[in-house]
Amino acid sequence: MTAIPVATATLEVRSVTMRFGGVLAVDDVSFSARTGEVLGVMGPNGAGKTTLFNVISGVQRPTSGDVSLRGVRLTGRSVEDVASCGVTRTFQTPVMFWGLTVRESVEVALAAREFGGTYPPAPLRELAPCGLGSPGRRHAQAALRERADVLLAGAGIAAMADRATESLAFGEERLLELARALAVEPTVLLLDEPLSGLNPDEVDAVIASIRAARTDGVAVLLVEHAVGELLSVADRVVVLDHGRMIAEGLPAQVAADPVVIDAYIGDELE
Amino acid sequence: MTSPARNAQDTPVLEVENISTIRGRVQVLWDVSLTVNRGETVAIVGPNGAGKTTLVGSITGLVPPKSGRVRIGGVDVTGYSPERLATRGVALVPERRGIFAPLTVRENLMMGAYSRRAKRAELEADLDDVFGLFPPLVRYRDVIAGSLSGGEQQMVAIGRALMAKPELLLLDEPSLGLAPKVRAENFGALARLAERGVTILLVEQNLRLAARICQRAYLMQRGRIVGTETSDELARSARRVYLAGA
Amino acid sequence: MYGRTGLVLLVVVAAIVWILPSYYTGLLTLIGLYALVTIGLNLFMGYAGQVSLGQAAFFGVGAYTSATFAVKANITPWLGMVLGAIVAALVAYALSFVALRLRENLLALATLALGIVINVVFNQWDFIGGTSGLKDIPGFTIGSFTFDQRAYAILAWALVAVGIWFAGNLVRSSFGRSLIAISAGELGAQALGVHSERLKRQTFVLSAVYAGAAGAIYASQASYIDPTSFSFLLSVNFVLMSVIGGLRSLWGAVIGATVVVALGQILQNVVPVVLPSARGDFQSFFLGVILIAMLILLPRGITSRLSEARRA
Amino acid sequence: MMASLWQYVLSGVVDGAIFALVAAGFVLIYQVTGLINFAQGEFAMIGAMTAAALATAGMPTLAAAGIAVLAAAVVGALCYLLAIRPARKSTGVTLIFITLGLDVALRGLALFVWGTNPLSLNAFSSGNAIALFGGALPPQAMWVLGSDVIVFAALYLFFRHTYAGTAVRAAVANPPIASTFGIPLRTFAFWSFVVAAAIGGLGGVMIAPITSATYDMGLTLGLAGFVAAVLGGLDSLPGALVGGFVLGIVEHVAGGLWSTGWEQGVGFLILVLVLVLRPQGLLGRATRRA
Amino acid sequence: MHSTIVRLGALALAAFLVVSATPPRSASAANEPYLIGAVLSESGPGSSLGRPEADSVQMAVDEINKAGGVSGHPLQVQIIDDESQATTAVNAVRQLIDKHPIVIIGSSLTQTSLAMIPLTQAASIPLISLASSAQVIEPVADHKWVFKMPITDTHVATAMQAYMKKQKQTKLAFIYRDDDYGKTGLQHFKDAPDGKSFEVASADAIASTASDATTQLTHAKAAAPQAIVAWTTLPSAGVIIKGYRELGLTPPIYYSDGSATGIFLTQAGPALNGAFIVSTKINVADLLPNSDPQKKILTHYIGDFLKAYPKDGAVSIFGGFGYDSVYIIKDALERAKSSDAAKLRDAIEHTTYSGVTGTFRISPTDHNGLSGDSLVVTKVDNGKFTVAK
Repeated sequence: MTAIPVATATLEVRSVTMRFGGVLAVDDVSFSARTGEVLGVMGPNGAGKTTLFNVISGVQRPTSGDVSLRGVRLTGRSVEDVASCGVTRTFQTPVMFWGLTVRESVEVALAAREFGGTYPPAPLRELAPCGLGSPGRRHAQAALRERADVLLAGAGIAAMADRATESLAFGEERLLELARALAVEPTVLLLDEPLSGLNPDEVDAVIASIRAARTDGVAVLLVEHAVGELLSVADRVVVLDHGRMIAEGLPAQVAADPVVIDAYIGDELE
Repeated sequence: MTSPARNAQDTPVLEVENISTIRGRVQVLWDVSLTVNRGETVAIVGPNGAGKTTLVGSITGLVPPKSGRVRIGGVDVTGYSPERLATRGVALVPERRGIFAPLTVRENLMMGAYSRRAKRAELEADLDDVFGLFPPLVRYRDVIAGSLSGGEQQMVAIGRALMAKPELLLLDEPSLGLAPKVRAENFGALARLAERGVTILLVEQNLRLAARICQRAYLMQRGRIVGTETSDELARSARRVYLAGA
Repeated sequence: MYGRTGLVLLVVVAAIVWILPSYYTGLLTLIGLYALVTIGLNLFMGYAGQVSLGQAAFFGVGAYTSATFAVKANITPWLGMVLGAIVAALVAYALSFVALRLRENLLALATLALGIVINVVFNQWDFIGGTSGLKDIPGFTIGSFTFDQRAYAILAWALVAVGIWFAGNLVRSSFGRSLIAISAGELGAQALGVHSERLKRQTFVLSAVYAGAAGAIYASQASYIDPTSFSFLLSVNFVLMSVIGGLRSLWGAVIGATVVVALGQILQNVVPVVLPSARGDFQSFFLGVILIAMLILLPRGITSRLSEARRA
Repeated sequence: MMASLWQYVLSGVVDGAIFALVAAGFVLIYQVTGLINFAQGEFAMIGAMTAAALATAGMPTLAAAGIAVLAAAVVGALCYLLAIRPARKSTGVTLIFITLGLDVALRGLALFVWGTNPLSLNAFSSGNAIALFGGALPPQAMWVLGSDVIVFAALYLFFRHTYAGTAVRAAVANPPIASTFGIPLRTFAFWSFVVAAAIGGLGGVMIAPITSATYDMGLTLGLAGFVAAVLGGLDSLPGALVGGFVLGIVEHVAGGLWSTGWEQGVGFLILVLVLVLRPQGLLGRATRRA
Repeated sequence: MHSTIVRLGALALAAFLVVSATPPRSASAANEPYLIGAVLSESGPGSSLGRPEADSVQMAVDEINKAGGVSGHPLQVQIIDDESQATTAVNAVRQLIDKHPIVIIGSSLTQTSLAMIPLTQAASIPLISLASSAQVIEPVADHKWVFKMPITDTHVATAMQAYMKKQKQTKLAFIYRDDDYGKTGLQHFKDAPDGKSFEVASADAIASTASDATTQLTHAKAAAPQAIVAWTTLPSAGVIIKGYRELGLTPPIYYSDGSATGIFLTQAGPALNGAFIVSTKINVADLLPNSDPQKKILTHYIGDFLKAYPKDGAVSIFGGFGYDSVYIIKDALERAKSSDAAKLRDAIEHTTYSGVTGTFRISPTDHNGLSGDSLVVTKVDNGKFTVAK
């Protein structure tokens, strides 16, 4: 295993352990992710990948250990606070905002950043300007719309902008979810099986988006079952099995690692 | 169990014909066909996300296929509800065991026989049979099943399925989340069942384990059957399917 | 769009009250006040995806606040209306820390319980009249003109116009879209940095403001209030209006209020003719059946058909 | 002072026993279907009104009581078949609204059938109050407590010691897997309504001799039953029993020591506290949260 | 879409207007019927009052019409149920006012009556309330158009106190209905002319829908009173007597007039034997001497009411309020020789009439006009009302 100097790390996961009842879903996992890299997270079913994502994104609080972003501790913060700090994620099953159009969904992500801050108090900052339709607010709204269109174009789904999210096909949902996550301009982006259920064209589109995000300096954490794609897009890979990290390194090294092969295709019986 | 030795080794217990299944909004299975003959142990192997669990759902009625046919013992059961299918002799050992956690071990086992509507005495005899197969369970007879270890729960789940006296025993990733030693024990029990003539369809990611007890295996990848192999060939195909992606 | 249509509606109301008999004017006022409450409720239930079975309590808090200030301190109802809305908002704000931690079933139970506790307070607090209620509540005045029924109808619908304009702006702004996002997938929205609890709280408080203002007008218009007017059953009625009109529709609130009030009156007049032996609030049987039928056949309310047409 | 306190507790026990019966119905339906049934109190009303009306018409009290429980069960069955089953694909909140609609409709129907006059039902057994350490219990209290014992014991035996009861628990624990073993969920949902209605009806029959029966008694009873259910834990039958008694006793003691006007308010305040501090209730499990 | 909705709304509104609109009528022409409006609590907590009231109003109107009406004009009555709710009562009054009734009767409860008064005052229509609280008519200067049928609590308290004093019972436990009826009852009991000579040792509220009264009765018991007063109505009155028997209380129990209905007797059964209930003479009509001015009308009313409305079960003082109100209107119409509101009001204000409830001597200073002479303290004996000795 290669040690990563702390100074260059963006997201740092330190000795995270997650226990459910008697089950150790994540067992003392430490690694870090750097700006502008795609870190693949591999492992067979039940290895603890999704739990790890939940811990990083604030959905679950780890039993022990912590997660920090550029030295700022994330553990203990709510999901939205973690997101405000720059760590956002997608889900195995895309979460769609039914009732909104594609563009509006992206605007929600953009507005979430804008609504941040602490002064003036929330009702005066959010509720009142929105309800009164103040000129400043209307201006901001138009700006959001433009920005959303740019993002949709960047994700190659500009043509869907006015469609209701209810009408999207599954692959389109994945593309939208990714575009939405990128709208937050994250420092760290956690992608949970972004390729599953996609046709080859869509797979290419998502991979293109991931690469673009990396170029923009985003640290991408990628959980994916399609190992071939994962190995081709990742700069570095960590492998989990039974909650423990069993390997870390370059894709080629990891793919050849007998421990990893065993984890995937099964260990010998004694 | 008391499955009598059968001569007609080639009568199909399960025939899956060209099924395609949509889960939520995603097509997960594409034109999948397979056959399991009486007394056989057949495995379906493949990496995560290959659609193995959905295939199990399509056979048990939990996720009915969009097209294609499923036949059990020659009877077309496509579109049957799970409740109705239960009476046709398929018993499931679900992924992650799916035991009835608040019930005792004994109650869990009894529930396996729900669709049989059998006499009490008959059930008691079958219970003894299951306890005979899994001796460690005897002392947990009246213990809440949810408090058992994973391996013990796996025994309960298998025992529960056996209580249904199934024509076909369907196991979904029985090795998942179990320590190697426990896996070995459980697979040993499965091997004994297979020897006794129980027809088994084993869905398994752990290829080496599967290879140990099955006679044939279907290789699945991305919702399709990409190969049929004998157990000896399995190991060789493994790396191609698991780690090379395409 | 909402604002303009609201204005048109206000003009229509202002015109027809001159030809309507006073009974219908009174009903129109009541419909307007209930619609106002329901608009607020729709923001909370339809857009933010929550549930409240205690809205009558905020209506009551607004009514009691304005009435108490008017009766005890001789404060004009105009100010009373503002105070009613503010006190209702404060109560909602305090309760939100209890209620908004819960979801669905438990949220329904919590709001129901809080509503009933508030009603018990109305009943037991003798300073605000206790079970006897407050009587001789001063009416709204402009100069030397004391509001008559027509003026109340116009006032109520003016507030509906303002309320629907504000809510309309809100639902088409980032705020409203964030609410929709929360109701569709709260975790997904949170992962984008949407502060769902803060937005839900603001919406809950806003719904109380709508209810409080409506309650204040109600108090002055009726000139007498007592705890039975703000019971749990009124909360159920508000939910009924919300659901019948269509939860995620602001005009649905107006339609829901109109349908429920009108249906109640029609049934009151029709049922005794059709079933002479039926007396009392037997009409509630039909209201209940209609509600169930609506929920089964049109689970998203009358307006859902129209908006589906838009989406297609 | 202590004598009074003891009497409040005894009175609370009688009320609590009724609340427990109504709460048992709530819990039963919630466990099996995950649904909060706001119409539960109306089942009690139907039991009480039917029994009182039949007895007034000259039927022997116990026969009237029996028929009343059956009537409540039939109403429960109809409610499920006509209102709940057609909407089973709806979300939780819609189903809440449907049960609210049922509540309103059943009350209206009762008004039509029986009118507004309170109907009375003779106590099941005559005799004087039962003195107990200086307090007194009405003779009917024995019937009420007795039916609590019978109902909860029957439910316990059913769930713990019968094959069908075990199957219901299995279905609740893991619905899809239970269905693969042929355990029929929908049938259980139907029966949960029937049995819950019958138990509610029994509660109504039991309380009718104490309070007399009115068409609008269901609301108060329902609300109390459901505070009791949440108090004890919505998914726990023993919780319903405990919650019922706790609520009954707390209401009476608070009313006795403080002010009778606040009785109901105290009950609901406790409900709010429980929801916030321990949403799973006193005896509920933390797992299945709504 | 919005315009569609607005159109839909307008359509609904129009349909609603068409369905329930009735053209306003005037009663000026000869033989045009006089319209009497009535808003009564036929359902909800006040229904044990409102139901017999509504039936009695209807009965009186039918009688008068059968006898040829009032100066040739038949009476027409429209009765609306206010569900014991103030909001509904207000709507009902508005609905009636649009039909220009000559007078409005109602409502059964204090709360609903108070809600109606501002409207009838503003419309200058006489209102005859059937609620007992004095708040309804006092101060008279501000309630010019309002009259009230039930006897004021003070008289009930006085009658009760007079009897208690005779029995040397001065230390009392008080249980009152948790609303205006009970609270003002307690107040008036203390404020009655002789109120100072009684000690109210405990006072407890009971909800109108209470299922149990042991808490209140335990308080009462602890106070060791010489008598217990229950100022309430059914069904809580029945809950109290049951608890009273179960706790084995011995001090005699007195009920206010709110419980003076034959239904109470049939419901409570033998448990009520020995209880005192302050009542109008209606419950002891057969025991009255023939010389009593009310004897004839009482016999007539009691005889006919149950024949006409067997569903009501028994006569009660409440029915009397409704019955009397119609006859007082008839009397005033005949004296005013006009249905003009002001003239009718003035005529009502000078009524002397012996009815079912008692002898009304309505005057500009007293808009009720009943006095203690219309009350009797009854004692339930063997399931029947008797005059307490």
